Amino acid sequence: MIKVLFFGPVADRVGLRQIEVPFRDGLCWQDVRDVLQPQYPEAFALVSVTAVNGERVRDDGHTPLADGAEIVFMSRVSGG
Amino acid sequence: MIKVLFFGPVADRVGLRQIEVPFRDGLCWQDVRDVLQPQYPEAFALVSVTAVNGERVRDDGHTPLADGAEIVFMSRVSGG
Amino acid sequence: MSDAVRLQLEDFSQDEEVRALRASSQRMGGIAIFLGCARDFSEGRDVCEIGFDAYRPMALAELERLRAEAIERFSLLDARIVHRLGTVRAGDNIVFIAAGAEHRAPALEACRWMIDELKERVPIWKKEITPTGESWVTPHP
Amino acid sequence: MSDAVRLQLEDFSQDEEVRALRASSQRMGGIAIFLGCARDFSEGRDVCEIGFDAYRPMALAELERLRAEAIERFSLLDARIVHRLGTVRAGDNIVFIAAGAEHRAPALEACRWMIDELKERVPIWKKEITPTGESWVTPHP
Repeated sequence: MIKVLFFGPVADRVGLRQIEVPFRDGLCWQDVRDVLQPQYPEAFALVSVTAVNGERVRDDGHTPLADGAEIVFMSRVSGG
Repeated sequence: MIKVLFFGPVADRVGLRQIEVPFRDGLCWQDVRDVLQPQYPEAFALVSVTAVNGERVRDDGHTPLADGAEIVFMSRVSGG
Repeated sequence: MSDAVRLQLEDFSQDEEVRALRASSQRMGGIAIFLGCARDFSEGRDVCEIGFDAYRPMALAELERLRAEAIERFSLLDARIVHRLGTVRAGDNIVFIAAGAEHRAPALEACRWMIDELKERVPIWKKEITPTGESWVTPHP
Repeated sequence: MSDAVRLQLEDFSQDEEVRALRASSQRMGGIAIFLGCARDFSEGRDVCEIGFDAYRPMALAELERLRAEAIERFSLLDARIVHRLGTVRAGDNIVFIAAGAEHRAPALEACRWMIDELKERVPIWKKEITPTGESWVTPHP
């Protein structure tokens, strides 16, 4: 299972703070995004950064995920 | 009477914190300096700023002083 | 003593934070602090409260990294960062950042760098709650 | 409430100073603070105490002017400056400067400007008292 978390304005637009996506071998974060974005287009319009397991991703989205990975699709941060 | 004050390292080298100089019409701060500097050459070697009545002087030292004026010959400040 | 980097609901005391910062070295000659607080007025609307949402584990890790990078980059003697979560009211503290160095220039530069970086990369989101509704703050690019 | 600009023998509380600063406006979103403190080590020598001498009336007037200029130049909502006199020990506070503005950039810039200007133009002189004697601090040009 892959856990997808939403925070702040993205969570408001998705209407959920967490979604679980079934794991399969070779699944990448871009695959997860490709599934979710059409369902929540307004939320994903805000997304500018993706984090996998608490680290900002720097790959092109095609590195395979491990089962149990945690993905966060984040809008621009506004703390401070 | 003109009051001349010394502070910090200048006071230490003069060995005094205050000197009084007789007033005469037309006396300027440069005249006062010309009298004191030969007496306290080591102290005046440190002097970089002169204040008259609490204001940094910006004139060439030839504006006449009023009786009772307060002059301070100051070394570079080091507060903060 | 409290941790040098914290996310917390409750307010903090600057005197205590500075005491903790200073305890790390007696060579500290300059401490620069940035304190962010909730304004009652933003973009022309009255703001009563500010609510925060955060991806907590990542936010804390990013703040720890920010502190370590600042210490390294500006040769600081120590640094501290405290960010509040939950809901705060107009006038309340939001964030405290302190940088201590032997001299003032690196302390001031590091403080500025830390708040600028925090606002760019730490996963915390701010919502303004006004008498007529609430809205997430859109960061200025 | 205490004056926004002070020369004093006793220590100060940052929490109190910040509270006073903030009382001037609820629009204050950013407060930048510089805190100068006595190091126990300067130019390779141990320093036990630091003594100050000041041309008090002029120092106070210059600090007042500095504050007014900073408020004007950086559109601050308020600013405060406290400088201690007398003798302080290693680790003690020497100077507190705070700048409050709606946003962080002017607060940070004003704080830096005030401490830089203070060190250039306010008639206060600092003496380091070490186990082997005392000496006036020579400012770096």
